[in-house]
Amino acid sequence: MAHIVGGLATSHVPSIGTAIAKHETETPYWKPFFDAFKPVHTWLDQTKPDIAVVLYNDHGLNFFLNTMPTFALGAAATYANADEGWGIPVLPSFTGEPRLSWHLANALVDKEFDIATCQEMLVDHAFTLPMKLMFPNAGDRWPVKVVPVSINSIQHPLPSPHRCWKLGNVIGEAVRSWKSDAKVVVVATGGLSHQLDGTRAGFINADFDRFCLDAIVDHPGSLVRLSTAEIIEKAGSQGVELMTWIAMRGALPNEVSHISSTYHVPVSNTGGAVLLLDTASQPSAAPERVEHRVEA
Amino acid sequence: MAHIVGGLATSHVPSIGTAIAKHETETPYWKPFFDAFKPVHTWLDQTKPDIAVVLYNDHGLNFFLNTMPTFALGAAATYANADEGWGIPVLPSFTGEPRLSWHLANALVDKEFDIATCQEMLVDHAFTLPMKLMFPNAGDRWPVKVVPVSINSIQHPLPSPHRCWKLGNVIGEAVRSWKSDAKVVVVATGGLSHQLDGTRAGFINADFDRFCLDAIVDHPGSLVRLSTAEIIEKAGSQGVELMTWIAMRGALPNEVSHISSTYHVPVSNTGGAVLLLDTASQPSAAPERVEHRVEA
Amino acid sequence: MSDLHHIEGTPIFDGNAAMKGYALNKMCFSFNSEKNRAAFKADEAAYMRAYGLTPEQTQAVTSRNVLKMIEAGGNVYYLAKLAGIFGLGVQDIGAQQTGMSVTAFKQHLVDQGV
Amino acid sequence: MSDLHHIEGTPIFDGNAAMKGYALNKMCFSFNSEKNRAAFKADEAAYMRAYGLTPEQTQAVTSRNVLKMIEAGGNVYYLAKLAGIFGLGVQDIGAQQTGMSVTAFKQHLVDQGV
Ligand SMILES: [Fe+3]
Ligand SMILES: [Fe+3]
Repeated sequence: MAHIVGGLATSHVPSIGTAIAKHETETPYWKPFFDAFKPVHTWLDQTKPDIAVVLYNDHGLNFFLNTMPTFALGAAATYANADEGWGIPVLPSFTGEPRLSWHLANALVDKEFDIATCQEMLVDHAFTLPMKLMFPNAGDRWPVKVVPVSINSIQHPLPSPHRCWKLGNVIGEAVRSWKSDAKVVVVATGGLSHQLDGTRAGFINADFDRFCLDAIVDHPGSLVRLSTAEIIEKAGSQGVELMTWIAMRGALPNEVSHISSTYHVPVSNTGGAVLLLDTASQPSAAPERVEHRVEA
Repeated sequence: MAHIVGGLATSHVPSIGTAIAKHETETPYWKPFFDAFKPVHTWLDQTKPDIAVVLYNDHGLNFFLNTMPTFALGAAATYANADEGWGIPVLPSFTGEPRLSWHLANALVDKEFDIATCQEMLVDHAFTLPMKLMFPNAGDRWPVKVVPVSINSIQHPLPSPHRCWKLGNVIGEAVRSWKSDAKVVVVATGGLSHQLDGTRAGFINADFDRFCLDAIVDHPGSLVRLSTAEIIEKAGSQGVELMTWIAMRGALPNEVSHISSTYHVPVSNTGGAVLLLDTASQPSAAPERVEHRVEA
Repeated sequence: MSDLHHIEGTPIFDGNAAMKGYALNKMCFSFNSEKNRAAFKADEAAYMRAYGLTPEQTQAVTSRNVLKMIEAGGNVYYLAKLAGIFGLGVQDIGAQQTGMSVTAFKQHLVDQGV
Repeated sequence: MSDLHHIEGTPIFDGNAAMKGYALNKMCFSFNSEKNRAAFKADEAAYMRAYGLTPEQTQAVTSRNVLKMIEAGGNVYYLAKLAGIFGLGVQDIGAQQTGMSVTAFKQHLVDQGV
């Protein structure tokens, strides 16, 4: 059976792509965020996952309001990135693992998840930038196959945090029952607190973000119980991207090792956060926790 | 609050469109099927519904495998028909009732249905022909507004009959809680038994179809409990369109009046069936039941 | 309990079929447009190449063999649009798949209405 | 329990907004293509007419007023593509919506990292 080796969660703001393209990753503004991936790189080198199941939210590249699925499950052989309109570089295509996609589709529909299956699907910065952060030297040959899962974060009504948690539960069970010796990493991209629209634009809630970074490890129930309205109140209107973190955590076993976490404010308009969990039952050591704040 | 006045279920094969276009509705082959709508017209004249919520399945006009939702809820101001490739006439557009669509969307997502919302959506023969059968003299001004709901009948895994039943339950509750004095008819289109593909192509199961016509009225549980595989075995691979009937019945109260039903074999490759239920609690009279068989 | 994959003579369009059939089904979906139907009729081979059909799919389409199209991952709802271009309705393709004459196939439909 | 529709300064893109905003959002979605961005830049008014924008939406776009675009049913994810054409990033539109200077807005972001 396939094995989930760990879970990674990260922010995904488009300006990460600009920073990479403009070689600004070592500037004081960006360095702490990119440094957050050093322990991730070490862990990826050690665990060598074969497949990444990526929970993210499309921002209007592949999906428009004409057909807006609540949960969209990629089931394609390849996934291309494309022009999103704001000039960040287009990254190389990804190779899918459609056999796992269909195994997940069967499990999800069996458990009464009304997914949309997507046999052709463009993946946007929320998918591609985390991959680039994980594998900065991949060039055009990504070292993992992928299964993208997009969660509607645009058109209300949005799925509740509890529904996303259960989505993760079923994905986790299904991966673990897949007849394969593949090692799978579950990736969540999005958040933490940010708000782009309205007179509260620019809202960041560092206290809530720190609470999330702790809660997601040991007591995710305190996040799962929140309503969408509560998340928006505490984390801003785009803070709903936290749903992807909740779904990721739902796919992992209860007991995880907390390898590292970084919180860095601001990354663009966002509370920037990176968190790495390993499914090995015994924590190998105290987690590496880093906090950064951009100096004005 | 809005009121569900009744439920109508009918087959929807494309050749109905051809028969109308070629003025063949009075031929021995077609007359019994078109006659099945006489009690429906009488009932529509009496009840005068304002809105039709139509449960159907798209056959590859609006949805392709690139994004195939399990449940697609129309939320558009208008819905156009279009060229489906096999030459049946394109019918006039329909006026939506997006306020009801969004009320349904909110209720469904709240009850953990992971619908796709569709703010632009072409409706195919499975939607348009039943409307034409209900309102043959409508011209280009349909007398009802519409909310289309398409159920995936193409790409396995399909939603189970039980899931479709629960979909209907939530739609029914939501309509009844909608602040409006609108009268709503719930329409199901599809089935009954037929199979277009494979060496069993042409399979029709009249016994099972007759069982469905009875069961859907008084003991829908016996259909709801079937697996998708059991439906395909009994009703053919396209017999899964029975899901739309199950969802329709789920939206009605337990107690209904059975106004009329017709079974007519074959309509093209299909066991042709029309059924009308009224939600008035007391049956007004014994239902009108008609059976026809095309003579060779 | 019926098993979805062992119903006599009944193909199931599941993930395995979908993985094989995407190019063929995508081509068929394009036939919702009259312009595309005309382009296919004008040069079948070029049209199939443009959609990247596999050799097996190309052969099945060229030989008008519906069972082979299904074996190559085609879904009957999309294939029906292709069949329409060839002037074949659902009873023609039913006859072809069952090895009956069209007259016999139609009689078979009628005979089941008992 | 928070109420989705009473969070200070926070628009919710729900069905009501969607019903108002479809034309505007559809236009913005088209800006994933360079060709469409160029066509918009070449003749804004014609481009907006082609997408059937309402007078309120047209006025909001013409005046580059993001809050008015949102009021007219625009969703910020799609509007960001339009803002990009005007050379405005998320911090520029944040500043505009909050009535701050861009410098003050950026400082506000930094100040929250405590
Ligand atoms: Fe985002
Ligand atoms: Fe059908």
